[in-house]
Parts: sequence; C-alpha cells; structure tokens
Amino acid sequence: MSFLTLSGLVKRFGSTTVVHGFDLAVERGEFISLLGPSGCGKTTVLRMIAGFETPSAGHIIIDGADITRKRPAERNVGMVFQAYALFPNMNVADNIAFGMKIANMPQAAIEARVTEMLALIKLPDLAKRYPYQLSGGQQQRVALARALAVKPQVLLLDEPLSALDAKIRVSLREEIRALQQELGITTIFVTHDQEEALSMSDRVVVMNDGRAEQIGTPHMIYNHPKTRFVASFVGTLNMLEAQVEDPANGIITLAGHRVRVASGLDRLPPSASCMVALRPEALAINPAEPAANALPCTIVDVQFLGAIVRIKARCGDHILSVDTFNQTGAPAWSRGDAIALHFNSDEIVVLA
Amino acid sequence: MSFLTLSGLVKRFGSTTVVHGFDLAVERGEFISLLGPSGCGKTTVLRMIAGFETPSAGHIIIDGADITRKRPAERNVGMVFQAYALFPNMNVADNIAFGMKIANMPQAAIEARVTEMLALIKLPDLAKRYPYQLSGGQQQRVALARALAVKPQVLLLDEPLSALDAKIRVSLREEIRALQQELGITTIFVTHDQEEALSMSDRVVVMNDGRAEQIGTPHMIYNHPKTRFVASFVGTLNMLEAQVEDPANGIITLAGHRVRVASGLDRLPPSASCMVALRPEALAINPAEPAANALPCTIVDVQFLGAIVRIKARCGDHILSVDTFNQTGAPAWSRGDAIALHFNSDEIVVLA
Amino acid sequence: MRESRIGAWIAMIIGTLYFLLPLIATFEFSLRLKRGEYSFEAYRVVFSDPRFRDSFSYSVTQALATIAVGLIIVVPTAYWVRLRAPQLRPLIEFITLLPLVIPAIVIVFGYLRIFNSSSLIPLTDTSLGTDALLMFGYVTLALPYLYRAIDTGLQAIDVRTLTESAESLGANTFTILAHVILPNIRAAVLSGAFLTFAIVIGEFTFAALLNRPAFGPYLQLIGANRAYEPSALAIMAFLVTWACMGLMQLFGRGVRMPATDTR
Amino acid sequence: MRESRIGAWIAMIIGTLYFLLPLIATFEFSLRLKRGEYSFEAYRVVFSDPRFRDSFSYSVTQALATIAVGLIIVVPTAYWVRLRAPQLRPLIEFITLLPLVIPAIVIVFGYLRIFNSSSLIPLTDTSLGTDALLMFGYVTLALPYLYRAIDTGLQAIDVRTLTESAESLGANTFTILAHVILPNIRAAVLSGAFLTFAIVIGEFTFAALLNRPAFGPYLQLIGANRAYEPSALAIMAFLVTWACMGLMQLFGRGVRMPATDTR
Repeated sequence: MSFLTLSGLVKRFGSTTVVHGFDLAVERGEFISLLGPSGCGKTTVLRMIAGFETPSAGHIIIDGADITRKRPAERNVGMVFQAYALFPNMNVADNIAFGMKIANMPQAAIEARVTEMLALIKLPDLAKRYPYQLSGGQQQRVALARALAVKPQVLLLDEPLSALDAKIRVSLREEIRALQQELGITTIFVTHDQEEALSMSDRVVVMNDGRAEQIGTPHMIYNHPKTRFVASFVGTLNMLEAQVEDPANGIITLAGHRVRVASGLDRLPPSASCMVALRPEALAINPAEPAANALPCTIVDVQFLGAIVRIKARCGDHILSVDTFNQTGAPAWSRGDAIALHFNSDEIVVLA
Repeated sequence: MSFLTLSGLVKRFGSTTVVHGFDLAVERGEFISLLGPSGCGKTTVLRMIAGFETPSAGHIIIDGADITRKRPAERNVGMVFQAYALFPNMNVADNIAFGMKIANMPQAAIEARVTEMLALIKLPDLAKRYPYQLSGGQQQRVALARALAVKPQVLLLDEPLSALDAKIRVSLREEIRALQQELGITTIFVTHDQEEALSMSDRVVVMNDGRAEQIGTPHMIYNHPKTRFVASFVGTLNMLEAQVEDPANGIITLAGHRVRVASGLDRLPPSASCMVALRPEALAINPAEPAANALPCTIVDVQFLGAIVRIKARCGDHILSVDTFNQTGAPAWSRGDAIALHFNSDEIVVLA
Repeated sequence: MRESRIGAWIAMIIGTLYFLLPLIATFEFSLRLKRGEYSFEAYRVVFSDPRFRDSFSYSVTQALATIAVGLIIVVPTAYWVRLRAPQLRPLIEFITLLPLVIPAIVIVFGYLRIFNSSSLIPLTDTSLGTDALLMFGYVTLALPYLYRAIDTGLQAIDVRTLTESAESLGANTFTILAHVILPNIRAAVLSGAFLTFAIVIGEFTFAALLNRPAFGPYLQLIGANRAYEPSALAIMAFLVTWACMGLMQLFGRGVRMPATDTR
Repeated sequence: MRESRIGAWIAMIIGTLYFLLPLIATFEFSLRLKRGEYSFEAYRVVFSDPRFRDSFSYSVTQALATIAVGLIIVVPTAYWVRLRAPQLRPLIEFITLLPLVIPAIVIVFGYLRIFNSSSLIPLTDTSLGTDALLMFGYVTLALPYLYRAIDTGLQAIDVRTLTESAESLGANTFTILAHVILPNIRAAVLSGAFLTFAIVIGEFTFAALLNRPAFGPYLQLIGANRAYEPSALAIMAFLVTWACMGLMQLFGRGVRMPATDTR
C-alpha cells in the first residue's frame, strides 16, 4: 500500500467547488509535483494535507493512519511556504529549534539537531543571524531546515521558489531535489512552473479546474500529453487541425500534405477532423537525413531569443513555430525563405 | 546626427552615484533596450529622459533641442509604466483622450484619434470599459495607446511586460515590436529580461552598476560578449579557466586538452591563464560530424526541463552544462555515461 | 483553531455589550418621561424647543465649514507628502496626532490668548470672528481623522505613477489633483468628511469656552437641568452619528463611481 | 513640481503654526504669575499642591489598568479577525470607531444607568467599583486607538503564514500568540499603550461625571479658579503627552528587538 493516500478529496468554499474528487497514491520517498495554473486547486489539496483546510469529503491517510480530521499541530507534516514565513523575532537557530522545543526535546538533542540541519542546508555559520539579515534564498533554506528538523512524515512545499530570482530559483531547486533524495522524504511540491515540476519530480500531477488531468513521469507528461489542456500547459506547442485519411495505416492530412502518425488514430473514423500537436523543438529545418514526414513552408518571422532562434513558418493556413539553437554553424534564416520542416511520426500527438 | 542623444549623463542620490557618465546616440525610429539587473541604473536613465529625475550632470538632446532642464509636461515624450497606471476614474476612451484634451485639441479630432488608436491596439470595442474591467494585457495596450495618442517624439517603456503572465508577455512583446515598426517611433525599452531585450530590439545596451557595459545588436551581445558580466548576464553559460598555449595559432589548454580558439588570444602571452565561455547550446554530444574541438567527459546529472534536456558533464575539474532538445530520435543519456563534447573554434569566447 | 474561535467570539460579544448595554439603558430611560408608561414625550419636548433647532443648525453650519477648510489643507498636503517627501510621513502623522493628545483646553487657552480683543488679530471681538475661531479649532480637532482617511485613500491608488503618467501627458499640478487624484479618493474624502461632521456635532469644550450657541453646550445644559430629555438627546445624537457612520461605510465600500469628464 | 512644492510647504507651515502658536502663547502666559518678570512661580505652586500629586497618580494608575485590560481584549480579537474572519474587519473597525462619535455623555449616562446602586451590579456603591467603572469607560474610549495600532502592527507581519508555520510545527494558539505574534508586534503594542496613557491622563468628562479624583477634573478646577496655574498645568500636560508621543515614535520606528527564548 502507498505511504500517502488521498482518496476522493473534495473541497467546497460556499457554493464553489475548488477540488472535485481528487485521488492520489504516493509511495514512500517519492517526489510528487502538483502542477497547474492559478486557481486549479493545487494549493487547496496541499493545504488539506497540511490540515489548514478541512476536506468537504474524502480521506487523507498517511502510513495507514487516517488524519483527515486532525488539527495541523497533531499531524507530523512539514510545510514550506512561498512567503518564507520565518519567525522574524527569532534567529536562525531558534527558528530551526522551534518545533523541537514545542515537542519538549532535551536541549542537548535540539542543539545537535540544529547543527546537523545547518550543515544540511549548507549555512553552518548563520545560526545567530536574524531572518531580515538573510537573502531570500537563504531564508527559504532555513524554512526548509525548520520543517525538516522535526522529522516529518511528509514534506509539503507550497511554491517555495516563486518569490526568488531566476538564477537562485534554478540552483535552489537542484538543492531541494538533492536534499530530498538524500533524506528519502516523501514530498509534495506545488508549482505553476512546468520546468520546476518536470526537472524535480518523480511524478507530476497536472491539475485543471480542481481535477487531476494527468498523472505520470515528467517524460510521459511532456511527450505523451493525454489532453489538450496538458499539451498546451506543459510547454509551448503547435496545435493544428488535421483530417484523418487512413486510420489503419496512421495517415492524416495536414494542410493538404499526407503525414504519418505513430499512434492515437485507432478510435477515429476516416475523414474525421482531429487536433494534432507538434512541439516547436521536434521540428527540424531541411535536415541532412530526411525524417518520416516533411511539410514545405515559408518563413514569416525570425526571432532571436538568445540560446534559441524561434522561426515562424507558414504551411497552408497554419503558422508553425520552430525552435532551433543559435549555433554558429547553423544557416541564418530570414523572412520569405522556403524551407521543409521534417519530423518523425512519433513526434506528432493526436489529442483527445 | 542622431535623433536622441544622451551625453555624459550622471545621477547622484545623496552620496551614491547611480548613473556614471552615460552616453547613447539613438537614431530616429530605432528600438533600443536598456538591459541589466535591478539597481543597474537603467530605470534612472529612462526617468531622466522622461524628466522625472533631473540629471546631476550631462545633457539630453531630442531632435536637436536640449531638454535636460525641461519639466516632464513640457517634453514631448510618451511613457508606459510597469504598473499599468491607467486613470481608474476614466474609461478607455477618456484615458486615451487625456493628453489631447490637455493639449486643447478640438473634440472631433480627439474622437477621431481615439478611434484610430483603439484600432491600432486592436481593442476597437472597449472604448467605454473602465480599467478594472480589463485584463492586464489589455490595460497595458491602452496605456500604450494613451502614450502614443499625443504623437510623442520618443516612446519610453519601463518594464511594461513584467507584471503580465508568461504567455501574454510573449504575445504582447511581439505586438509592441510590430506597432513600433509600423509607426517608426523612436523607442527606449527598459527590461531585466534578456529574452525580451534580444527579441525586440535593434540594439541592446547592457548596463551594470550605472555604466553601459556593451552596446550592440542582439546578435553581437549574445554571441560576442565583451565582458564577463555581459557573458554571464545574457544567457547562461559555462565559464572555464584555461591556459594559453600557442596564442599565434589560437591554441589553449582546457582541463589538459588542446582546444582551438578562433579569436581573442592576440593580447595574451603563452602560458597565461584566461577565462573562456562556452554556451550550453553550442556543445554537441557525440555528433555525427566531428567539430574542431572535442572534450571527453562523464555525465554527472541529467535534468529533464521539457523542451530542453540539460546534461551536466565532468571534464577534469570542470563541470559543463550542455543543452539538447528533447527529441524522440535522441539517445537517452544517463548518469555515468562517457561522452565527447564537440564545438567549433568560433563558439568559444575568450573574456577580457 | 476551535479554542481561539470561542475566545474571540467571547471577546466580540463583550465588546458589543460594552456599547449596546449603555445605549439600551439610555433609550429605555428616555421613554419614561410619563410616569407608568413608555412614550416618546421626551423627544417631543426636545423637538419643540427652539434652542434645539438653533443650536443644531449652528453646529451643522460649523461642521460644513470645518470640512471645507480641512479638506483644502489636508488633501494637497497628504498628496505632496506621499509624492515628494515620503520620509516626512512619520513627522506629519505625528503632527496630525497631536490634537488627540493635547488636551482641548490647551488649544482653546492658546487661541483665546492669541486672538483676544487686545491682540493683533482680535477675532473674538466679533461674533463672526469667534465663529471663525471655533471653526479653526474644529479643523484642528478633525485633523487626525481627516488626514488618516485621505492618506489611506491615497495609499490605495498608485499616487506616484498616476501623477507621472499625467505629467508626461502634459498635465499641471492642479489638473492632476482635480482630475486624476481627487476622483479616485472620493470615498476616502467622503468618509473623512462624515467623521468630521460627527465630531463637530458632538463637541462641547471648544464651543462652551468660546461661548457659542452650539449643539454640545445645549446638550450639556439640558443634561444639567432635566431628567429624561438628555437621554432623548443622547439617543438622537447617537442616531445622527450612526447615520454618518453608515454613509461612511457605504461610500468606503462603494463601487468605484467613474466621472465622465476628464477636464 | 516646483509649484506644488511651494504650496505644500505653505500648507505645512500653516499646519505647524496651528499647533505652535497656542502653545507658545500659553507658555508665555504661564510665566507671568509674578508681575513684571518671567518666572516659573506658577509651576512651583502647582507642584506644591497635594491635590495635584494625588490626582496625577490616580490617573496614572487608571491609565495602566486601562492599558492592561484593553490589550487583553484587543490583541486576541484583532489577531482572530485577521486570521479567521477578515470579512468581519469592516464591522469590527466600525464598532471600534463608535466611541469616537458617540458623545462621551451617552456612554456615561448608560453606565450610570446600568451600574447604579439599585441595579444588579451596583458598581457605583463602592469607591473601588466606581474606579473599575471609570476604567472600563476609559477602555471604551481608548479602543479605537488601541485597535488601530494593534491592527496596523498585525498588518505588517504575515499573520496567517506565521500562524500556519507554527501550527504545522505543533504549536497551540497560546504559544503562537505569546511567542510568535506578540514579539513581532511589540512596537505596535507599545505605541497603542502610550496613546492610551496620554488619553486617560487628559480625560475630563468621565471622571467628572463619576466624581473621581482624576487629573482632568483637577485641571478644570484650577482652570476655573486661578489665572496662571492652568497655563502651567496645560504646558505640563502637553509635555507628558509629548513624552508619550516621543516614546511611541521611538518604539514605532525602533529596530526589531528579538526575543531569545521561543517558549
């Protein structure tokens, strides 16, 4: 049986239902991300696990014990907030020690654990500093240490990186992931940033409108989105309308061109319309080795974004976005150039 | 002579100097971005052009007229702020008309111009809406229309996209650039986002600590950064220490391997140390065609970021970051794999 | 969670009783003018007293003048402090808090000393001059509330960006204040005005010391000489202030009411 | 820019004169007890009056009791409202503003009516009971200032996140209030306390109507019977309140003073 089980969780605020029958089974030591736009209910799910919201229906079970109705203080759950939420009147050591003092741990044990936690977050010399003397990244690491000090069964992270600068965000997310793997602590991470979710998690739950749209590994979520919402929310992509030509052999027509599709056509009748998705980075311009499919296009715009050069190309009525790396060897495309976009048949996703 | 000239601009607040002798010559119709981290003085330069700050020294000349000491209301300069700054008590039409009413334009002319501006920002039906009824993106377009309605000589944009959601930010930046090119208005754009600066501008001014570090086209700034600051601020990159071996033939030693460098070694003596920069996307893993240089490495980490898979590889004491597209055909790398990183000799930048 | 909720409800109930009990007791007493039955006789007596009508209308006039002068002083000051001298805000707040803690008696003694018949500006020589002096006293008294209300209103809008937007579109300071700032702090201005109104209507010390026929001293006079009428008057004063507070809440919470003209 | 700056300076100067002139005039007058020379004779007379010392210490005691009771009522309420019932904030603010606009006379009449000798709780029968009644009246009077100060303090910290952090670390409500919330609003608590102190010291109506030997009625008594001493007293009252305000500013601005113990 799984370590943390959410079954049929429902949360209503007045007449609006923000979480509709949410189910999730998390293994011990797993890192799960709840990913979705604001208002999708991801934070509400997290707050129900923490005990700050009481579910309108459903159960929360940790390690076999039903904690659905327990008060936050009675749960053994650590929480890190977006706003760093360190106690401003206490120094770093006292912040980390807070939960242990509440639990009446002996002073010597507390001190040892504080030292251990400070080493873990790589801030061994900052024990006497006050929160206002720390940078945002340091504060968030202390908040993490404070939550971990009491050895919680589950660690909950509520957008802990959102308030930080871009560069610190990237380095801290790598640190958090390393720490989580080192301690083997079961972790639920809430974020609206797809890159964070994909890079940190064992599994990602993509949420929309209070429901889980898809649960899977980052690779599955990104490369095999099940719904249109998942496809468009996780990464940018070209969404195109196509006609089914020969479902048995996986052939569709895209802007008048025959295109071979690896899967997803079984349920569709011939000459039906369908939506297909193509990721901008899956397209290759005039490659040396031709791929299974090729679409002749005309370049309508070239945007230099730094590492990536984004090319917009017209194919019939469709405008396709193509990403290429800015490399010295690469040809310099310009508006009006005629090109062929190649892609493999398994890069094209037929959406439900 | 250039249309807008900033010469020797200095701004002190008390004893701190936030802008040190800033020079810039902007051609008529040019789109210039001031790019830099917060506190680099970019906003102060913009506010001096608008007249909200008085320079401690230096001159601001627009179309031959020195406006250094003029009050904001006497300058013919349009400004768009990060906070949308629409007048909450006026509807969209009245907001756009405000400047023209101040200028005592006849009512009929004002109405015609308002209609024209609403068509320009593609919101022809929202004339009677109030700001609080608009989305952030719509508000910012109205703010743009309000600034442009009085036909300013120069348009100033102070991080106009920072408060918007990621997707709207991208679409609005394309719209602003198209509008600017259509009207041919001289524009100064302040941002801390390198992608915005690179994708929108004719030229980019990278600022650091109140000084212009480098002024050039987006391509020059990104591919040929002059200083270490520019290289690290514009994009992410691998910064490595190397030894000069044979400056005449452009040979350096990197982690014990001989590497050919296209340029930048002329000033350095043999066996000197130097810093070189390599962009993560310039490196190819075991490519079909070998490039000029190759470094044998071991993979230490693989991060799945969605469109991009970031691989960290160890070469001697150096850890190199390598970006590859997530493509179905690409091999799935994992920790411990031995690979060779190939790159051309003109991809390596020797920093001053 | 539950324990704190119960404690807080108890605190709130005590707080409410604090205000409701005296009010109910006063109301009940005010109905007992006729022996053995409840009646509104005390209210009838009060309304038919011409001194009641005179003093009430005098105080209303004073209140309106106080509001006008107070706004002319406070709005530009609060705006300017927010815009150009935010570092002065603690000082200004300190100054505007002074009338709360300087006993009214000090202010009045001072004014009498400055403006008496033998001074350079002998305001107290004429009845109109004394009225003006009283009004300025009220402005002082209302300053803390007026300033706080306006400042809170200004806090809710982005004064600096709005001002700079308007400046770069060619507007001068007067246009900005009249067409950009004021329409957007209307609710705060009204809220401050109603509070000022309520304060002036109930004020006693100033009016008594300057010997003006205001509502406060009339209340005191009746209170000293009658039994039931003072309770009736107190209830009426409460209703007037309640109405003011209600209007304040209404405008404070009200939807943004847009002005259609921009000049 | 320049025009608005000048206008604002003028407004500020007028505002300052508003307070300074009466003060200076009063001070000057207080020095003229001895004919033909300036002296502090009036102050000496005041200080040597035992009624001055008695009434002043009575009022100080009242002020301290008011502060204690006020804080016990206000801190948990304001905390709970911010945390669990933010939708009640307008209502609570409205209630706490009531004492500002209900004439003091209504409140006192009501209290006398409820707690007189023939009532269920005959507080006014004993001197201690009346003292308690007066203190509760002062709590009412101080409520708006105390609530605003505490609420502003709570606004500056992230009450909800701090509470939830502490809760998930196992803390109960009392621990959270005592060790997480209170230490972080110390400045606000002190500021509210000093303001309350200043108000109670200068209060007249309540004390006079309940016939308690407080400082306010003593001030009034001297004011009615002497010429120069009232000015001296007024100046002293001003200095006391000034000191309170100064302390308020000091603590309001003061650096965060950390507590070392967490339990």
